[in-house]
Amino acid sequence: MNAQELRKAAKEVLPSVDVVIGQRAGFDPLHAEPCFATKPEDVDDFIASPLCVHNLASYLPSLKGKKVAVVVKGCDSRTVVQFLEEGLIKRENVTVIGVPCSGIISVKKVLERVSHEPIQSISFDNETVTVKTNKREEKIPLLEVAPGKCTTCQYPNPLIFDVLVGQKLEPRGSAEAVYDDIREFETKSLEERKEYWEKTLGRCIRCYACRNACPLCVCQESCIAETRDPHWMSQKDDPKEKMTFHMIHAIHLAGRCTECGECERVCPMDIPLGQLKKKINMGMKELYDYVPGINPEEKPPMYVFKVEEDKIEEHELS
Amino acid sequence: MTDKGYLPQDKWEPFIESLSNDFRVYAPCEEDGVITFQVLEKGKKVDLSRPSTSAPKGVMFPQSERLFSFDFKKAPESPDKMAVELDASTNMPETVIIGARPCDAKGFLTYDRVYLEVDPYYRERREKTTVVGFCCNGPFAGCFCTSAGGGLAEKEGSDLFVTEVDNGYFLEAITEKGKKLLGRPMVEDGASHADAASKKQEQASKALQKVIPGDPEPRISREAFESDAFWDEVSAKCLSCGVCTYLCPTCYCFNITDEARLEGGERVRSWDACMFHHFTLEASGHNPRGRKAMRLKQRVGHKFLYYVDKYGTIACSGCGRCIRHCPVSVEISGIVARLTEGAQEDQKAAEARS
Amino acid sequence: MKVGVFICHCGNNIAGTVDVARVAEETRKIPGVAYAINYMYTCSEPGQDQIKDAIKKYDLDRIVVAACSPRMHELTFRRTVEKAGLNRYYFEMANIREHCSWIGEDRELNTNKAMEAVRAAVAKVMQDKPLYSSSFAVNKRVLVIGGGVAGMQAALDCADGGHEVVLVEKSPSVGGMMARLDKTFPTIDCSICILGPKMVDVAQHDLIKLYAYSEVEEVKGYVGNYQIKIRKKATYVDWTKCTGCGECMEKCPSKDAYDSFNFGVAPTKAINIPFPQAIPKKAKIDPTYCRQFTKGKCGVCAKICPTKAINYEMEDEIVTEEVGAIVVASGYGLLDIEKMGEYGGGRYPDVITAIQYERLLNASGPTSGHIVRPSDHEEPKTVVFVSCCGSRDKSIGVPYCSNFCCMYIAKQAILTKDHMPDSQSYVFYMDIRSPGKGYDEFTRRAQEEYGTKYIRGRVSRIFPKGKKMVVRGADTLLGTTVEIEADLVVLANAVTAAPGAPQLAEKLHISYDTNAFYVESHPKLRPVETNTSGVFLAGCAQGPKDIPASVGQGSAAAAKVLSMLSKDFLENDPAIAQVNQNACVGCLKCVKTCPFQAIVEEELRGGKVVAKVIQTVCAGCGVCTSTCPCGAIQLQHFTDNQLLAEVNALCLS
Amino acid sequence: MPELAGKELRIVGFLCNWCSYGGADTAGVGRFKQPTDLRIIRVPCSGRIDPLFVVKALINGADGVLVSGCHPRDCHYSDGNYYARRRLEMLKQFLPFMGIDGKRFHYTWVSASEGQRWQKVVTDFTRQVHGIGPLHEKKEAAK
Amino acid sequence: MADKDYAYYPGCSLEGTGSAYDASIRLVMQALGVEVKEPHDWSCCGSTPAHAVDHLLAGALAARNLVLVQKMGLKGVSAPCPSCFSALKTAHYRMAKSKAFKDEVNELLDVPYEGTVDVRSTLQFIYENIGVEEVARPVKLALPNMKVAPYYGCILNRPPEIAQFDDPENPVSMDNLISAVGVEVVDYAFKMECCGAAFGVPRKDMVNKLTHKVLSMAIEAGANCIAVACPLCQQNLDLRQAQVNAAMGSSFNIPVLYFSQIMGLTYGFTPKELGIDKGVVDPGNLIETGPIVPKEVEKPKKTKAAAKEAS
Repeated sequence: MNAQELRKAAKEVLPSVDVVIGQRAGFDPLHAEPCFATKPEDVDDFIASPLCVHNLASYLPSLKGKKVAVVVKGCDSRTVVQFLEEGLIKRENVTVIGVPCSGIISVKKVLERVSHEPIQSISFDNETVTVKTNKREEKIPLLEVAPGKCTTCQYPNPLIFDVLVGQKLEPRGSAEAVYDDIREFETKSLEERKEYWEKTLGRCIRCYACRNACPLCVCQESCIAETRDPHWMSQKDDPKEKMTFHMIHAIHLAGRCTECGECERVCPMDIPLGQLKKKINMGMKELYDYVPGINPEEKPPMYVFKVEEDKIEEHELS
Repeated sequence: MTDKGYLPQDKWEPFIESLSNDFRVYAPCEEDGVITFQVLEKGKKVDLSRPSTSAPKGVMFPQSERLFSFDFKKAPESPDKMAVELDASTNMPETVIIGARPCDAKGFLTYDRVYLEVDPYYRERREKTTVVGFCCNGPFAGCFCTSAGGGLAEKEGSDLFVTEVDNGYFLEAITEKGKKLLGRPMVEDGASHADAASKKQEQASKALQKVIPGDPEPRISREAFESDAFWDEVSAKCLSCGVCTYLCPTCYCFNITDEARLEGGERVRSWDACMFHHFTLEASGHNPRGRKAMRLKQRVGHKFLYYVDKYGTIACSGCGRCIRHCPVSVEISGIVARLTEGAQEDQKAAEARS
Repeated sequence: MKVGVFICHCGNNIAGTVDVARVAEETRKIPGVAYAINYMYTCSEPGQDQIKDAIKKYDLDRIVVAACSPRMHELTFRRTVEKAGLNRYYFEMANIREHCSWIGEDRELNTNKAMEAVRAAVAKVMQDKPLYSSSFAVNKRVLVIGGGVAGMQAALDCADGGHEVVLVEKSPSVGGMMARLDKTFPTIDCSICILGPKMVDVAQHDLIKLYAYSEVEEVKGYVGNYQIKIRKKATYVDWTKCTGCGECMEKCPSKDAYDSFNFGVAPTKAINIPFPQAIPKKAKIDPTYCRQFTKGKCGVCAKICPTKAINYEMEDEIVTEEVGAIVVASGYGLLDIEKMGEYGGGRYPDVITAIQYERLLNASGPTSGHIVRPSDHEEPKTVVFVSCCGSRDKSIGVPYCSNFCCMYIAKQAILTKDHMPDSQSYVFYMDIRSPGKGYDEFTRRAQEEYGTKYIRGRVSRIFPKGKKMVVRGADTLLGTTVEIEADLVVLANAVTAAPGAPQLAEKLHISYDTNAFYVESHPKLRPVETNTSGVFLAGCAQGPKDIPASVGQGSAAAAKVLSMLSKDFLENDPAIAQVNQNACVGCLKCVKTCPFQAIVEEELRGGKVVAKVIQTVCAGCGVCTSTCPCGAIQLQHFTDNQLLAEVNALCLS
Repeated sequence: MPELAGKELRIVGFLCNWCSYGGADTAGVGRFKQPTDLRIIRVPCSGRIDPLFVVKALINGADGVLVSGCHPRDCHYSDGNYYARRRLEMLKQFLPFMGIDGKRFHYTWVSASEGQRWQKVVTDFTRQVHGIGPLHEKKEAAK
Repeated sequence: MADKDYAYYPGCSLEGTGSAYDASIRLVMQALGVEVKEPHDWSCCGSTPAHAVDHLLAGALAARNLVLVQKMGLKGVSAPCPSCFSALKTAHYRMAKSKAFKDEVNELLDVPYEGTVDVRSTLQFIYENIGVEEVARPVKLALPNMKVAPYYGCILNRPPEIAQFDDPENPVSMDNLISAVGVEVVDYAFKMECCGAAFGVPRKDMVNKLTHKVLSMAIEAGANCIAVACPLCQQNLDLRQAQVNAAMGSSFNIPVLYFSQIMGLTYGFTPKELGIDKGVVDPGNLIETGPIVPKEVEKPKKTKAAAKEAS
């Protein structure tokens, strides 16, 4: 990724849009943050590196009515495609600046790798990360400190773009391997799975970061986790309510989640929330041969049907 | 009874364990890489190596609590008459919080000013809880306690203050409640370690430079604060989630709901957050703080203006959690710093005039 | 909130296995229940009065009746509470009969189950909201689909009642199956002679607009306000010019076209008028046989036509009609006899279907009423009729009786003797089903006066032997197998649903059974209504039936239409979806899933986009409600909170 | 009021009004005996059944949930059951991932005329749920 | 194509009286380039006697063989003998229909049958999996003298819900196969009338009557040869022809060949190789081959014609 090229492209686009959304350096060496550029000098702050973890496409629906240019990685571009599938954005209002991506960092993994020592600096070279803390310097292969989605990334290149910055890349790992983690989890017994989710979801503080960061959570301010009419959930700090909330989130994303991983990234309690949606996605692929965010002409499977479903069989009672 | 104690390294864990016999002990424990304050039980390990993800505020101000339960009662002979039975009994155990950071401990003072007088639930918990503060060794990403009138060795808010020295722990009673703990078994006399501890504390205090001007606390400019353009700009990336407020050791907003079944139910007080759309949503559908810019402004304004107006001090202890854990790195210290620049100039101008 | 609960004994039906007194006692303990009582027959007049009195006396504002299925008496009790001044939706039923007392044997378990059913109903009724219908204007025009005898009857009755009728007929002429018949049983009167005048009436009625050779393409709208798209299929003849003189048919050089009116008994011309009495009597080109289409040159008809009506460039045309009610009289089809391989139909020319035989018997048919074998055009002396060809045979998917074959076989046997006095007819049958007026006498006449030999048994195989067809079957009365050497074999092939029946049903949103016959609203009490209001059934589309029954049903459907159209306004069911504009985020997923296109996009002042329900189109299924992620669109009377109240009442303990 | 301790489990049924509720009525009219565990909630169409109702029931106290609608092609609202089928199948696959036995949830199609089929569905499903046992700790039968 | 990868279950008849059937099938397969894979250690299918005594054991006997195929990892199995086919397919069908029956049968087996094996008659296999087009390809010679009446017997395609092949009342598969190799076929009505089957021993009179009918209808239709796909049919029609003549006063002398023998002849195999000499009625000059005379290819007969427009 080359920041110069990106800035150049963004500057070219800027005059024709209201805002260009990119990423710039954040409050510490480990963080980048979204940057809403309206002036050419704002664009000069843009960076392009594995620190750019944000799925900037998430902001698009909230900017309805504006002309927006957005910088997306391959995975983020699926969000854009999904928006188009669902009619949540108008294509003509969005300029997509695509950046092929060889992986991003997981802040949590980097910190764990250096025992949470305060970071002095971080740099990237050829998919190697060099981290300096006040005590040491460590060189780490990028994919070792990348989020799970990067290690099996099938879409390193944006699937939709108006401008492409950088060279296209090859998918990482086989398409089959994408769901290996889900399959492995499913080798556990029902009891183990239940315990696992009770433990991890038990940490949830209902801050709704997962929901608010989720690009496909269309309801946002009308989310039924908080409404009284309908009154699906109480406000009690209760494991059942937490389980209910996260199942609602997952079910509402059935056939829609583009696996950008934002829910997991933003969770302060480090709950592996992406797994729930990934599991459902796996079913969507098997049942309806559908992968979200690939083809803007497709219709998400929960809003269509076939009179004769190819893969759904009647369940027998034993 | 002395007000200084010492625990050698090898007595530290047994000491905490022994506390568990008489108190409900909350301590920072690690699970799946996340440190939260949890009730100490067998198998849980105290982890003081870095600040916890969430503040210990839930101990004093639970995420949700039953204020009372209500039951509808009927006499069989007159089914059309119904009585309501309320039960507001509480049963709060004596509690100790171990390992609160100076910023965490100081946070409780923010609550005290608001709740101690008027809220029996809070008061009972507060009275039954002893806070054992822990001197920080150094700052972490986002920390800005020194800019919020505190410091890495700030003792205000702690009942007992712990400093790591000489292969052990120096214990300093700040209040009577803290003193009581010094009388427990295993605690040795700490007088001989006092010097080393104060040296350590002094060192810690200097480890973090101020990032926001203002002494001891920042004061922000009303004029700058009222600029819509400013809030639009800084909130553009904000997701309007509750990470900042729910991890914050000083945020204290709540919601009250009745969670009812056919036969009765509970009135529940639960955390709420000014960053949520629902927080100010009115029944009509109108929302006075309908945009996230307004909500971020409220959050900063509450902490650095309105609270100051009412209680004379800011409602922020600079723990940095809201920065560290913000999904999009909204940096409250940076926002406040920008708002104080105007204040500085205001002040200078005022001085010049006089 | 003051809920009144009435627990019905239903005589011993409920009280026999449910301790109703205990249910009442426990119900009184439920908060919000101000009154609960058990009673012998709550649906009886005194039972209903009891509800009305209690509403007044105890100031009740919501009512629960625990009794039979709401499918039985919900409407009864809704009216009761309404008469007592409550909104009819402040009412719930707990089904403690069909779902409880009748199916459980243990009194204790049944009683507990009944108590819980009441509890759930109380929880729901406490969430109920008053709902009010709105009324809308009715378009008083009528669409009749199918111009057979049932459809014509319905169309004439509606038109005589003063309403404009749009009659759509798939084939080039009205008349349907009846127009093909020679005589009708049991009177042996000429079919076309009695049908012809009706056909003329249809053609000449000022209020009937006939679309022949047309099909319903699309149905939109709802009861009282349907928009119908009709496809007028290309005839390649301008019917406004065609006088039906028939010269084109005379001169047409393409002589081997399939004659669907005559079921292929003989070929016809590529341009033809289906039969002399056709209404409209207009010519039509069959492009699969016309040389102009197949070879690209000919043009004989165009040259010869005195009115220059021929237009080879004609295309299908779509017209739109607006109507308020629809009568579906789309008729029936016949089983493909090749499905019965053992009978050799389709392989052996002298094995024919009964309707083909009907055309052979008919004086205006291709043989001018002379019965001849298709193979050699000789007069058959021995004719074997095989009844139940496919009917009542599960293995080929026709488990039902085709209703009228027994009768027409008797008729055809009689006519055979009339035509050829020296002939001998045999009938293989399973049972003789002749339950109509004068019917049994008729079948007896066939046997006794006309000497038809009835053999009770099934035919196992038909095979050729020289010029003869050997019909081998069982004679179950004699207990042997018999073989009859016949000159001609007539198969009474089963009546099936009309081809395309399911597709038409899907356009109309009506349901059809496993055999693709349309399903009436109630098999006894609502025989011509469908579950889609405004759509009515007549004739064989609903199931096999003979002419008098079809005509009767045509009139019955017309009566239903007329009674509906006697009102200027209709009221809608208020239990439909409603959008909370504050909560709606405008994602419009509900628009995508609504089966009725009842939801549209609406822009509010200020530019916010939300979903909007067209009240009269919404059918109240609730698919939108379960699609909406934020609960902003709620199906009234089945809202999330109302259903959650039931779930919570049953689950939370 | 909980189920009778020891004898019953808590099974909630969501039935569409036009087919399955009618089928259950038909079973009743025919006096086809069934286990008593099931509690029926009537909805207009299986398409009305948000999978979340099933989740809510299973998390909050039900040991089993049965959903039944019109057979495909027979929906009174023409398409409702097709959507239901997709949603419920999704849920059926998802539940075990969360550690909830998929056998606690069953969805099927029963027409208004299929009283005997309804009897079999209820009987078999109740047996299936009993085979797995309770999902929640049972409290004492109150009142 | 994987579809052709089926096991071949010869069954006991084909090792005995039907050895010519076996030989001819193997040669035909060879010509068609299809490998014959015989399951190792196959056992009796159970035939008629087993299910007459015990359905469960009959099922197990057949299922044992299906398990062998399952172990071979093949999609299905073809059996030339209709009785074998019927026994195997019935066992498969019953196990698929009833879980209880499946469990009971599997209880008896060492390795449980998973219900995945597709059972076909070899006729069906050749007709559907190889297809008439492929079948026509190896043809080298014509049989100008032969007019064949195909005879299907009772169980090749019946009962239809189990056999699931061809029209149960008017089968055409063998007709089409024989036409495909260029041999003339005659249509007649008795192609699936019963030949008497195993009643040849206890009720000779009945078999005589039945066989007489079949033979006379075929001859009346103009046939000079009968084609079969069943060793027992072959036996009844061929071996008993003299017996029928004696009892019924007829003078039939019509050879009865396996359809595979006829195919084999056109492929250029010798009568000896194909075991035609093992038949009782001498085919004489019927099996004389000649060069292929090109003629217009007849379209295969339709099993079920499309329904004509009803109105």
